[in-house]
Amino acid sequence: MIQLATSFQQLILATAEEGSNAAEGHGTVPGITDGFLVEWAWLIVVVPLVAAFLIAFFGKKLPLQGWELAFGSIAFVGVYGTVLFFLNATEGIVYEGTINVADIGSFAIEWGWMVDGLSIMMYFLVGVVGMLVFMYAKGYMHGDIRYTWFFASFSLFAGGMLVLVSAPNLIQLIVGWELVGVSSYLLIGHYWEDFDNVDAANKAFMVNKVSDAALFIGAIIMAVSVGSFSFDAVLDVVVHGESGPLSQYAFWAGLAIFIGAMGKSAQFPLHVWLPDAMAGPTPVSALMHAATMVTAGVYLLGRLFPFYLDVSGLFAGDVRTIIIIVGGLTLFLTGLIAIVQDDIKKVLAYSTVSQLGYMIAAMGAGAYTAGLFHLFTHAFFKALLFLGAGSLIHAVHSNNMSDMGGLRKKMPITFWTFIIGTLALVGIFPFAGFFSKDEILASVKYAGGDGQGVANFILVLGLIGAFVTAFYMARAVALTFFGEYKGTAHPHESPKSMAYPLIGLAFFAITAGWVNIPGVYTGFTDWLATRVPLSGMGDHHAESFDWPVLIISTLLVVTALVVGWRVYGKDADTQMARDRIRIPVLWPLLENKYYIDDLYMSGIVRPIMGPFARAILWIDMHVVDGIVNGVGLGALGVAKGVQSFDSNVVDGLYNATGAGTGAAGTILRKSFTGRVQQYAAFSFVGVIVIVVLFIIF
Amino acid sequence: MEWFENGLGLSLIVFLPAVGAGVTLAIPRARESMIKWTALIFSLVTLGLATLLAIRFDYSAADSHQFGTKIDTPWIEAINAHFHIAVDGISLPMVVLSTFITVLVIIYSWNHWPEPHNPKLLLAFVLILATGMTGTFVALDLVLFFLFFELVLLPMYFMIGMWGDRGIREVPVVNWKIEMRLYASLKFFVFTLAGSAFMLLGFLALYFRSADTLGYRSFSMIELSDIGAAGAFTGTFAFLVFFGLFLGFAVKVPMWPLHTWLPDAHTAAPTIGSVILAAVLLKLGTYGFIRIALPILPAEAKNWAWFIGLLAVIGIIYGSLACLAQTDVKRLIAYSSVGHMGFVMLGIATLTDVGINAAIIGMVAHGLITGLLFFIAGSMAHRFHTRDMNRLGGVMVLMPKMGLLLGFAAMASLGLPALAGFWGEFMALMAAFNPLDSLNADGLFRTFMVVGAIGTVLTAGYMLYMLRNVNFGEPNEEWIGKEFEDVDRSEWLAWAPLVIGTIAIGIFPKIVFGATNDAVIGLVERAFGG
Amino acid sequence: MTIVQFLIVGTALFSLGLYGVITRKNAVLVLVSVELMLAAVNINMVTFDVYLGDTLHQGQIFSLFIIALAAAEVGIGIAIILMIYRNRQSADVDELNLMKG
Amino acid sequence: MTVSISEFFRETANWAFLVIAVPTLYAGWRTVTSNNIVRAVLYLVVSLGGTAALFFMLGAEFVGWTVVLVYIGAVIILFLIGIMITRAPLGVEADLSHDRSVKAPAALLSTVMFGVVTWALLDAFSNEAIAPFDSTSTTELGLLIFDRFVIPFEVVSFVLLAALIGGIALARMDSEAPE
Repeated sequence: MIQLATSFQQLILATAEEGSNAAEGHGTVPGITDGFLVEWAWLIVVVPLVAAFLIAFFGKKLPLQGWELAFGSIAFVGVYGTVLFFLNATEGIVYEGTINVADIGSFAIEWGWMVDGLSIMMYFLVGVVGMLVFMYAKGYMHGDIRYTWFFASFSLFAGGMLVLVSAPNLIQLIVGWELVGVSSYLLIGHYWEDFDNVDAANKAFMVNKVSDAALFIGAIIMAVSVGSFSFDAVLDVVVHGESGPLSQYAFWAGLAIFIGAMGKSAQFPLHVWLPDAMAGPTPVSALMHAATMVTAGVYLLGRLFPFYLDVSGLFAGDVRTIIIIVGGLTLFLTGLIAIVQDDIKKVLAYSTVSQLGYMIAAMGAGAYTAGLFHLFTHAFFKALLFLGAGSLIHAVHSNNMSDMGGLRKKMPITFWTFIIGTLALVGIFPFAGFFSKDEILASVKYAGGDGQGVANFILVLGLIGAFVTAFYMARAVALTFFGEYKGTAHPHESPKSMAYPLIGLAFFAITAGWVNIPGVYTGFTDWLATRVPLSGMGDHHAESFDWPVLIISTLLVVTALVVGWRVYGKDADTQMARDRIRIPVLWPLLENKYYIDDLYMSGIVRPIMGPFARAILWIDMHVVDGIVNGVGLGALGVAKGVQSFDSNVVDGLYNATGAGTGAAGTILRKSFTGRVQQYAAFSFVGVIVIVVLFIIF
Repeated sequence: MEWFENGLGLSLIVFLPAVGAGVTLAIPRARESMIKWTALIFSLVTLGLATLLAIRFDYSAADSHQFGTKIDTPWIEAINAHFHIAVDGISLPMVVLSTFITVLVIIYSWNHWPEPHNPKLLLAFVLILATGMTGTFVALDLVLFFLFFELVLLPMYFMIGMWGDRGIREVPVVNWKIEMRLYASLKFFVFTLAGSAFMLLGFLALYFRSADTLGYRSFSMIELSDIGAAGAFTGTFAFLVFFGLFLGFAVKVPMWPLHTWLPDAHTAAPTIGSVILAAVLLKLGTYGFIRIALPILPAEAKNWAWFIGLLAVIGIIYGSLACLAQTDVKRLIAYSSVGHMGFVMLGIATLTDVGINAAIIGMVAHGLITGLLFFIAGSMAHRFHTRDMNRLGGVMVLMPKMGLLLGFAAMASLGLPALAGFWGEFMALMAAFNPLDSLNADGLFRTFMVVGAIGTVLTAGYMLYMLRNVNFGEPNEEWIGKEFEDVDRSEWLAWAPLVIGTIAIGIFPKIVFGATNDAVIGLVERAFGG
Repeated sequence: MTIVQFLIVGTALFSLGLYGVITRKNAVLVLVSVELMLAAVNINMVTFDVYLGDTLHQGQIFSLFIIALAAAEVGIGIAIILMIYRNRQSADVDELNLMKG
Repeated sequence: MTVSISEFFRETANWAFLVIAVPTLYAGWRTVTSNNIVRAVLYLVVSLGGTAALFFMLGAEFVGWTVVLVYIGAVIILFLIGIMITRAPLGVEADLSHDRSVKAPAALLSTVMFGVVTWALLDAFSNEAIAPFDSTSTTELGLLIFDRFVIPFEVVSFVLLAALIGGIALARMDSEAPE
């Protein structure tokens, strides 16, 4: 029996060996780090996935119904991520481990784990924010009908996200990309008894699938041109500025991949799913739809940054113009929509879209560090705001700000942490958002000066965006925490399991920005820059504050806060406060979200689902199948026709024209007597004919 | 193990089920459990042998034919037909898949008998089908191939005709009203038979023409491939032969517009019939393309590639759109097969190693996933007595486990990465970006790639549409207060291996690629010069 | 002796059998005629066997098989005729015209 | 056509052949034309007996004896039983054949058949001689059957068995729905 298994074992062993060979790395990676910590970093990915399965199958039997497994696994990621984070900050880590899982043609398919600055930052974010959100969710989801299932899906998400950010190649990235998509689908549709939630989940999945199709195409173009799925191979070509297939298709590959990023990072006009995704439970909105999952697009642009930065001018540099325009439009247009929302989660959702626009615009401006820095800080303060909103919703049992008001005194912890989050978001010194947003604006301005003409326009949009952000946040704070309470439930401060994570996140919302203060401490830049030699590639990183931009933006933000307070804060208790500044034309436009949803529904979804699909089915049943059945019917018809010819025409001729023809008809009919003997006779006639033929020829 | 290597083992895998069918038929009808156990044991032994085959297979020489009978085993000397069977990397996964599905089908039918109740005959048919399916995948002689190819026809015909849906089907255009099972079984039979008649003509033409090059007439696929690669068949002759083969295989696949038998056959067939049909029978056609049409007529395959690719992408879009208009769950899944097989054919049409590898893993994945979908749809129809999606709904409330499995299967079917279905779709698209160089059809195939990518979106669309209507929401009022048994034991036993297989292949695609890759590269090199 | 004379006898018997198969009304007699044809075939088989001097005697062995199969055929044939007779009270093949077009 | 009549009659064996062949053919003729059903079957006996004699002439003794035993012994009995059970008309006057409209084309067909095949035979083998009385031993045949031809032999056995069971099943089946 040992012999039996040998060749199968060979297969497995061969895989393992190839894996270890591959793990020794590729040419472009400088200074591979080795050691226990990085070699076992795959645990970061695997532990949450395993936890997800364990929770799904055994969660209900555990004392805390699976929460302990979920929290344990994410805490593991958090701790491991933090250790790596500090290690990276002090020593710098570059490691890539791969396991070959198949060869197809000349392409190798590998699973792997990347441990470099960019990935470590994401591990840290997912782990730390995830840990706090999971802790929060324990209280928030208490008593939920599918408590265990929720944590299973949530762990699946964490696993998927880690698969995504640890990916050393495009295939694994796509795997993670869609895994987070499907867990997002599961969690948005968590309360699937209500079709509204199911439809929101479907919408999220479908919009993402559209962009995923583009990502597929982009990844395929890139992989086929380079001959490998590996990011290293792609970046190797880019860094060396080799002209070849990749440079030939660079624009299309870059554009397609960017469209993929647009879907996941909810960029205009593919942003429509994210506000609807707020149908999911609030912890989901905080972790997935604000802090981590939606930033995957930015992450992807960061991962392929040299390709887009395009120093050699051979690659996707042209796409960057599109990227910056999309980012600029997104940050501006969706920010405006946030002003008219009543649902507090939707305000935050549109705010998230708008902030993602900043990050994308930064990537488009060629500011790698700035974009990712904003990703980093935003994760903390937006998660904080969402959890704060969740705390409010938990208290008043409504998502609508028109049911809140005056909660300042009843929920002090929520109030103060929310204020911290708001200040971080709008970018007030010294909160986190101040540094990252400023860096983005400075970078955009730099790009404008550096020949990217459209960036100047985007800078204006960015500044207006900062104003808009401050305005809607002032409105949200005023409507929820000030004035009179307008709801019916009895609000009270949330339990400790929900309050502590708020405090924890508030801490990061204040301090996260301090890791990258121009002129003071710019560690963050170095942490991210360890993998690809960006500094040599012209990545713009501000050495000091861009004072004009800083001053203008701060002034705008403060003005907006004041205006917002003046408009909404003064008599926030009136029911109609939220409609205080109805501007004709613009207001309906915003309330209807620029009619983009309607356009998609009536322009694409309904026609395809309705008339188009029905037409195809009709064609199938009537034309394609009809031809077949028609042939069948035709054969029957011929048979019937012969019969009627026989009985009518032939007999008629018999009567009319005489015996000769009639005899023929009779003989013809006699040939169908049903007598076996006659058939035998006929067959022998055939035999004779054949024999004669054989003899003659 | 000498006996196993020299062809006896493979012969056992092929013919043991047929023997099992005979034994099953010999057992009195009343002794039902004995019948079931007999069938199960025969199928399990076959699966065991197939597993042994997979273990003993020399993966480092996947391109060579292994475990074969000797080529000089004459069978019908008069026409130089040989009994020659063997496996290589391409057929190995298919052999394992078909033996595997047979076992699962028998397990599932343990307590799910379609009416009229006749386990004996049904199981005998399943076992005969197993012989036909594995036989087709291992045959290396065209006559033998044809024999096995046709062998699956009759059991399936009877299966649909006897145990099929007795509802009335109104056929538009010709205004027939006819019992579903009769219509479907007849259509299945006529379509397939008509296709294979052309295929047989093609085989015969090859047989007679082979004498020009070889000096004697041959049905051997290996010999024909050798002379085919050397350019023995060209011109109008090759065109007509390829056309014949194309018709035979394309009907079985089925490719648009020869697909219309499929929705009817799938919908009307009893659950296990649909499963076998979807999981294995459709692959006979695609396998035929890979094993026979491409290697023997490589030059003609290049001429036809754009046409096959075009029909494939039409099938992808068309099948998906037809799904969106369905209200019948089984019909929806049936049309989804048209789309999925479109991806498989797109892969084949590129004539590249990546594309054909994609096609094979697509075949395996489709077998597992669509098999699972049909199992679940059948079980739901069994419980609800309807397949109408407007009446279903809230299955997650009534039967959470069933709903979860349906969700899993739907996700796998729409090509979720890290599940088996992804590889076939993605790699087919990848191959379409870079088809065989000598085709000079990059632009066209890249258009196909984009259309195919849109097809993946539509696929997601109809799968979510199905999940929304079947799984989610509150259950329809007519079901409230009724007890529904969630997934029972035989269902678990039959479905869990499919779920595990889907995940395993998704995470570790080497299970399939490890066998196929070398063989496919060899095939492409020989036929198209790399 | 020449081979042709035996073969001609066989052919003649075969033709007679064929005539009988076509003209006979009674099903039993149709079967009898078929037997005649089979006997004719056997003559051909054995003749060729002797003529070719086949060491395997395939002709003779095949004719033995034919005889055995003919016996089986008669058995089944008679049984079928019996069935038909019971159902229709007649063994007249003219009445078996269900296949009439 | 190189067969010369005089040459034919010069050989004594051919006289014996004619003595066998002519009654055989006559009996065959009567078998298919006789209006007495029992007589028709008895003529078949004669015809088959002639066939057996031809086999002896050709040296195929075992086949000849098999014909005698199986056909003349068993099959004829079966026929007679069949005739009796189906209450076939036993008188001479019975109308056992179709009328002339069938007979004429049938005769034509048979004649043409005979003519064509005979022509073909003469064309192909014209005057090839065979060695008569060179008998094949039964031992030899037996060894061949159980060695080289054992599988067909088994198959035939199965067919016989199936025919046996089928015959019994058919004959015993009760006619539930007489018309």
